[in-house]
Amino acid sequence: MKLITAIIKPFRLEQVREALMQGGVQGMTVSEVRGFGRQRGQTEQYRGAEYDLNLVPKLKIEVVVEDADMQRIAEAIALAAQTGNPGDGKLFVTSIGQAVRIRTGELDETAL
Amino acid sequence: MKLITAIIKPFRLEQVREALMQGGVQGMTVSEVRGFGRQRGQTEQYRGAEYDLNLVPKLKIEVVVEDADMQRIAEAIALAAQTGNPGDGKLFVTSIGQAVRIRTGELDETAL
Amino acid sequence: MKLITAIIKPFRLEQVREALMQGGVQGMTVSEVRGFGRQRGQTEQYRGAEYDLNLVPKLKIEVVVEDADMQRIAEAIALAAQTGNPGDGKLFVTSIGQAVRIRTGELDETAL
Amino acid sequence: MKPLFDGLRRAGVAGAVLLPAAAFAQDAAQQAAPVADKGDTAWMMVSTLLVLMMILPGLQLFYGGLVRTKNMLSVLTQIGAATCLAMLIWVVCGYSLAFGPDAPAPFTPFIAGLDRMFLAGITPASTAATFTKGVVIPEYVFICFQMTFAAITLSIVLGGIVERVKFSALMVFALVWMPIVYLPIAHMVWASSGLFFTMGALDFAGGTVVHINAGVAALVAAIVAGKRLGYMKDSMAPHSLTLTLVGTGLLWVGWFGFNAGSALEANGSAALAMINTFVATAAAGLAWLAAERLFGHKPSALGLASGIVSGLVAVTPAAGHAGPLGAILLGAVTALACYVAVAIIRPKLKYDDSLDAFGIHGVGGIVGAIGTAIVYAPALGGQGAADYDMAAQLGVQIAAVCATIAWSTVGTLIALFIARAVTGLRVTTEAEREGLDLAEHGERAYNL
Amino acid sequence: MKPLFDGLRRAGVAGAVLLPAAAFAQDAAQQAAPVADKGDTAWMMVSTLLVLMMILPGLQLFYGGLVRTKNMLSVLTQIGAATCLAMLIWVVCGYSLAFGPDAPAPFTPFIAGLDRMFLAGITPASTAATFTKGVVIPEYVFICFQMTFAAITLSIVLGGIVERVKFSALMVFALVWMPIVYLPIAHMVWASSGLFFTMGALDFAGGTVVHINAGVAALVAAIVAGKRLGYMKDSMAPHSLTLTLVGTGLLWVGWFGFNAGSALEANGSAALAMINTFVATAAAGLAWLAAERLFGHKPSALGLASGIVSGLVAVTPAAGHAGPLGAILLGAVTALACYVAVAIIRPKLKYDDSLDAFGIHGVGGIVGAIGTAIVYAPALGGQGAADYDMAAQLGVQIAAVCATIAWSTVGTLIALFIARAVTGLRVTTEAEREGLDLAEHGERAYNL
Amino acid sequence: MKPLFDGLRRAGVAGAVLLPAAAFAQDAAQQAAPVADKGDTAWMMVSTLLVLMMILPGLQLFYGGLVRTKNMLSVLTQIGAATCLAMLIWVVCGYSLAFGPDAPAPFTPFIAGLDRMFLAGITPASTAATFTKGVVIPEYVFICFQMTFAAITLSIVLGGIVERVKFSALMVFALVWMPIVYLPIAHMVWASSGLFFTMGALDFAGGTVVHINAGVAALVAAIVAGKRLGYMKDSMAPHSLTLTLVGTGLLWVGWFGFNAGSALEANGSAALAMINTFVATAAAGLAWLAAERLFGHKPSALGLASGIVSGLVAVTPAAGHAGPLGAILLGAVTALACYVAVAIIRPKLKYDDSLDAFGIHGVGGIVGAIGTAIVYAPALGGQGAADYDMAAQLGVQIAAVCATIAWSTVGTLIALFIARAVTGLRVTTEAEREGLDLAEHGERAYNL
Ligand SMILES: Nc1ncnc2c1ncn2[C@@H]1O[C@H](COP(=O)(O)OP(=O)(O)O)[C@@H](O)[C@H]1O
Ligand SMILES: Nc1ncnc2c1ncn2[C@@H]1O[C@H](COP(=O)(O)OP(=O)(O)O)[C@@H](O)[C@H]1O
Ligand SMILES: Nc1ncnc2c1ncn2[C@@H]1O[C@H](COP(=O)(O)OP(=O)(O)O)[C@@H](O)[C@H]1O
Repeated sequence: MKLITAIIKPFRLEQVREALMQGGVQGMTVSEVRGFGRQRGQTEQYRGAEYDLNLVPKLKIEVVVEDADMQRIAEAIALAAQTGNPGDGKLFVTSIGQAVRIRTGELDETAL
Repeated sequence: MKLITAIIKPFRLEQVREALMQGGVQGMTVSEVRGFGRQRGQTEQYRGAEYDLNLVPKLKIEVVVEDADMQRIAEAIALAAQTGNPGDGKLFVTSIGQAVRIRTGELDETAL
Repeated sequence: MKLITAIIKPFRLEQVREALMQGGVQGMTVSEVRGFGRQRGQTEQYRGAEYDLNLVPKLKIEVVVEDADMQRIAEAIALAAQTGNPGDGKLFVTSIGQAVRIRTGELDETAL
Repeated sequence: MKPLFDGLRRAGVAGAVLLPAAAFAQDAAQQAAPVADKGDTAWMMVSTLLVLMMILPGLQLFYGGLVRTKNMLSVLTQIGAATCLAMLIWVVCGYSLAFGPDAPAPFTPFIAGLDRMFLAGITPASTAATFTKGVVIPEYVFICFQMTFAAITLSIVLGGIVERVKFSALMVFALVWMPIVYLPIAHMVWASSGLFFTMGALDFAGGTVVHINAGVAALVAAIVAGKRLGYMKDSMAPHSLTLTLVGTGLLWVGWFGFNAGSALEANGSAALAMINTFVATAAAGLAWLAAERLFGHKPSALGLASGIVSGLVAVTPAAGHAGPLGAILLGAVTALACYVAVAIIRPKLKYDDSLDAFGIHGVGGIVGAIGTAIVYAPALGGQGAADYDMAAQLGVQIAAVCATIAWSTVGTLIALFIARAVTGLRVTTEAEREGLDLAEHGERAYNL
Repeated sequence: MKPLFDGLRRAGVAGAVLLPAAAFAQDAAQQAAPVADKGDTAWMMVSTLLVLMMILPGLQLFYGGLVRTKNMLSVLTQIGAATCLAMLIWVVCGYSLAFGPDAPAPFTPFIAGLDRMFLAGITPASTAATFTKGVVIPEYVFICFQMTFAAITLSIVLGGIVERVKFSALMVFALVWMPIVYLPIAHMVWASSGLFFTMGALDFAGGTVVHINAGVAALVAAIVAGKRLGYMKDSMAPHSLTLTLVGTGLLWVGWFGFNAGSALEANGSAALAMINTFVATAAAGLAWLAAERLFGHKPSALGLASGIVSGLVAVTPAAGHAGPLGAILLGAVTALACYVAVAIIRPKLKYDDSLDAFGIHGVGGIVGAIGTAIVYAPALGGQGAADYDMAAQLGVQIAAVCATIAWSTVGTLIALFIARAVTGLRVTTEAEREGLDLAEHGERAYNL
Repeated sequence: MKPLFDGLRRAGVAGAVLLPAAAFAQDAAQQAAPVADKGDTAWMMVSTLLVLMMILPGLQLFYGGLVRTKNMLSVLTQIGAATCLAMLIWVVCGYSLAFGPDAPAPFTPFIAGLDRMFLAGITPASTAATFTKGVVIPEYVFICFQMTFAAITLSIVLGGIVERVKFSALMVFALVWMPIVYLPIAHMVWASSGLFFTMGALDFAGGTVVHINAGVAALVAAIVAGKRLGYMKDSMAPHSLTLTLVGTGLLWVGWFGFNAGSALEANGSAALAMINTFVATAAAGLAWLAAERLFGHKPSALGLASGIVSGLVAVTPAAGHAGPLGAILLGAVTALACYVAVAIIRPKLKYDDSLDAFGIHGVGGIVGAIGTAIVYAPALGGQGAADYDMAAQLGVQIAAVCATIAWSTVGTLIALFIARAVTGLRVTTEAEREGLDLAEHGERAYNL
């Protein structure tokens, strides 16, 4: 199995979720993160103090999929998240040794 | 070493933490995430607008353990988090190449 | 490629970010987590109720780097985050199979 | 709140002339030149600041809690700045155009003259008449009280177009809208030479001037400005209903200044307006919850808040005219009407009246204004005379409502087109997506 | 707040009869039928809305900040809806049963009659007597003022049983509890034919009626409803002490309406109640911080807030009876008593009075009621006559306290059992775990 | 707010003596012993609680929103406890030292005597004189009103040194600072035998006593306490501008108690102070936004809030002296001055006046105090007599400002050094990094 981790722009969540469902993926986990990269945030100004908001709000999507689905799903995510502007984010793939569905104890592919 | 990542129901945190301590694990890292899966969230209604809360609040637990402890600890976590209802969550295992305790620079097993 | 995950004390973020930039890393992703470990949190007291705050606020830094840079960057991070007191945090390294820059579809090293 | 304006002007002048005499003229009643009763003055000063509290922080929180985090500061800043601007407009020309000496015919029914620009000739000793012959309040207090009404009306309008319009556009809009919409309608309703006033329309505390007017303007603005990006697709759940409920509480508290203050005296009429403002609102709050149950939903916090505000809107024109039972009825019925407008009709139509300024202030104001003619009947415990002619009054109320809607629609369109021509009206897609807080104001509401 | 009720009723009638004469009767003092002084009217209207502000948003925030995020809206909605319901009950039958014309014997000491149901016969010209012979206020104002007391008492009770009871259960509870508990106790304390009133119990602003009563009811309800899931195991840390502190500030500000308003006039007695409400509270706030230090803890924000509220509770019965030094003493002592009750005793017992409604309102109310007999003594600067018999008064106070506790306990039990029979009282385990906001109201407080 | 103190004392005694006569002496004007008008009493009680609301929760939120999450509760607790402490000091000796019978020469111009310690001899029937001959208010009300001024001044000072000073240090500081700085300055400005009063300095509502004094003290304290860790390096963005804006609204609302209340009567002078407090503030709010645009920034929510507060500060000394146009001018100019001080000068200097207590209250107070001499001119619509000598008055104002700055600086230094000697003043580096909420108070503001 593979864990696909995607850092995306927050307003693309709905599209990514739809792409996953169409791709047959049943679940995912989302967390709020802040990203630093080529895309620069706005400058904030509070009375005299200026802060470069160099950490931009992003969402991190984590999906575990079977090895065979990985390429297809990764592409679907990337496509759904793409706007073409800096800050669209990254997608990383890691190998997963074992997966468990906590409710039932089912293992690996059947756990997804 | 292995990284065990568990997505659990928030109110099970205390049980999981106790299970870990009894299993001899000294540390863990917790983050707030939202999960999408078989368990569906409540519907929210604001004046006319209905929103399916299809992202349910979950906690992500990350624990790094020695290879030998992995199976035992993973089972302990799964057991502590299980309620038997949909949405209990998943548990994934990944391999860790290197671990460092930042305070001392200790490496790998001694870093945990 | 390698994913370096570091759990650090929140007020060290700025130093770590500077260390990364000096090390030539262009991006990173930050999330707010709570850590449980040797460092114990303060006790909170609300009227009669005492809570041990055994989950201490931390930041999780995730950086993907080329294999060749891994050691150098990991050291830089650890150095920047170190205060010498309990709770400085951990640093873990995992292997990444594939990386994509969502904006362009660039792959692997060129995606970073 | 219909000062007898001939009386007012006379009293004002008299007060000015008799100033040196004022010191020993403590006991007003028997004097030729009336002196303000200190109880009335105290009450009207309190009422004035209560209406300010309805805006800052009341309406700011009520509205602000309903938008997304990324637009919170824009709501706070827009309402705050609009309030400041309305106040300055008021002292420069607003008070004069609404309540000043008559303009020459044929303008008399629509607007007053410019003689009181910059509050010319008014001193601490000037007085304004109330509804009771011989009873006056300091004119500065009357000016301040009325000033807060102008400010809150403008602020309510913003609820239709939050989260997408430029700050600069709103400032231009305000500069045009106040003179061509608010001031004439205020004059028509409250000045003794005003069109609706001479028609005999009942509007105790400004249901027409404030709520129908603002609600209609918000609807027109929402349609012209267009929908928010992602409207009806993305989740636009309120970022903090807690703040909305706090705003609701402050609105209710402040509304006693609005309604009971509109008696212009601390007397039995104000007391009647007060009890009505309690019970109509309580009934409306519960009625909205009941409506939610009826339509198969859970009784919600936002429902309670919406019901409370719709009840407050409903009772505004009727506050000193209805009896408590009539007020309860009016509150409950209006809440149901607003519920249907907001939860059933609006989602079916295509416009994005983002915070339901029309659905609550507009619809509630219309039902309240027409209902006032009903609950005014002595049979329902109202203050109407024994020979009260309900049908005739209903006709007058409906005419005033229609005229207000028409005037507000046309004037708002003009103001919007001018604002669009000068500033472009809407922010860029990127700015809207990022949120107006950062894009327009360079700040974020929370750094938790 | 003990209107001389014979006077009240007579005045009410007189006002109605003399209405046409009212216009020229501006100068009240020399008239046969007293006319309300506008300064008094202004002050009492302000006091009334201050008590509303204590509830919405004051108590809502004080309580709401103390619960977990997932139950925030349920607290806001419960308090808001209970307030609306109490107001409607008040005008339907509450005012009549508490303050109406006497019921026939043997009920006279316990409850009044139903003649004023739906506020029958009351007009804007009706007046209610105050403590000063010949001084009246508009009866509608008196009704509104008293109405807010009913609403806040019911709302305080909810603090004992938040985070686990069904919304519908609370509505049923309110419908039963108001007539069988609140109205009789209000009658007994404040009506001239009431049991405690004839006994001569001192209760300036409602320590018995409001605080002891609500505190005891909350305790009984907490025990009957049972503990929250995870009580004493999971962290139930307040989700926003910031909001609790905001609520504290608004409670303090609003409490001047409660206490100084209970003088029913804008006079020296109100001024005395005001200074006492300042200094007792300040002393209590600091005393709680000192107690925390004494018991080895850090001086905390919630401690300051708790101390402030306990001081306000303490000074309520004594507000117009004590002198400033007595008030300081009473405030400090009460804060210590409440600290011990809340931080030391309650954790040892098994009940889950979730927001310490009993620990602060109940305990603080009891200490305050008994202490009033002490600080009333002229030796301590109190308003008691030179021949004041403290021992006798102590007896009366203790008797009134005990009777209130007994009545409230029994009545609350009845109301709870009816609510349980009709609705089941508690939400399901799942709903409790998920939070009442989503489960009962279908909303979340924050979408940040 | 310059009660004629000989009158005050005489009236107080008279009131006490004539108490039995008070009942039939309703109509005060013609009586030998003046009785308080109830309208005045109502207004002054309202004004008093408005000033309390400015502090709790107004200033708490305005300041609290500007700090980082981890220090939120420390701000709320510090302001709350300082307020309680100031109140107790006030009744123990403060009122006596500021407004009591004259101290013997040569102290007379600087401080009063201790005869009224513990408010000795004051009863509900005691009265305090106002500016109008023969018009009085209950002395307890005057004491309470003045008490809130003392509390808010102390609280404003804390804005200079948040996020780093020990709670215990602040308590010690308060105990010393009140008697040696606040009380003498209040006496000098407001007592008829006070230094600045006899000089003829104009200060309607306390620009010198409250704002210049607090602003200067905050600056001195900020310098002595030193910068926060990470100042100018780490992000110290406000944790909730929402709360800051809520605080701003409450400050504005409450400030009418401060300014219009300082008329001590509900009359035309209060009305003038009210309208000025509206328009000066509105102008200042917009002027700050304009300044931001001018200097190339976006018009911001915090800018609006800062402008509003600077306008309120500016108009404080001028409230009853200027005309509306003068007030607009004064507000706008002061906002610009404060903008420059806060956004341009402060970042260049090395001190960390964390919440710009000096930049806004100090600078705004100074500009306002000097500007008062200008807008007092009848040519600008001010209340000055036709033969008003502006140059002379300017001299007096500048002298009073300089003397206040000097006195405040020296006294604050003394208080700080004593606090440092007793407590160490600053928290440890670790505590500062972790946040004062956990380190000093053992709580967290939010558990979301
Ligand atoms: N080396 C990296 N490791 C981890 N996360 C990264 C890395 N580089 C970028 N990111 C994440 O991807 C986001 C987008 O990257 P950015 O460089 O701004 O735009 P783009 O990917 O379009 O070139 C960043 O905000 C950050 O969250
Ligand atoms: N393929 C997946 N990849 C990542 N996370 C998942 C995946 N499927 C489920 N999850 C996570 O596990 C949680 C529980 O899954 P769900 O399908 O609701 O229940 P169950 O595991 O009991 O069948 C989800 O909320 C989500 O956070
Ligand atoms: N076994 C582990 N797995 C995952 N995270 C851990 C583990 N042990 C510690 N951590 C994380 O590292 C942080 C610091 O660890 P701690 O034991 O407190 O201090 P130190 O690393 O200095 O010995 C913890 O708060 C937790 O977030």
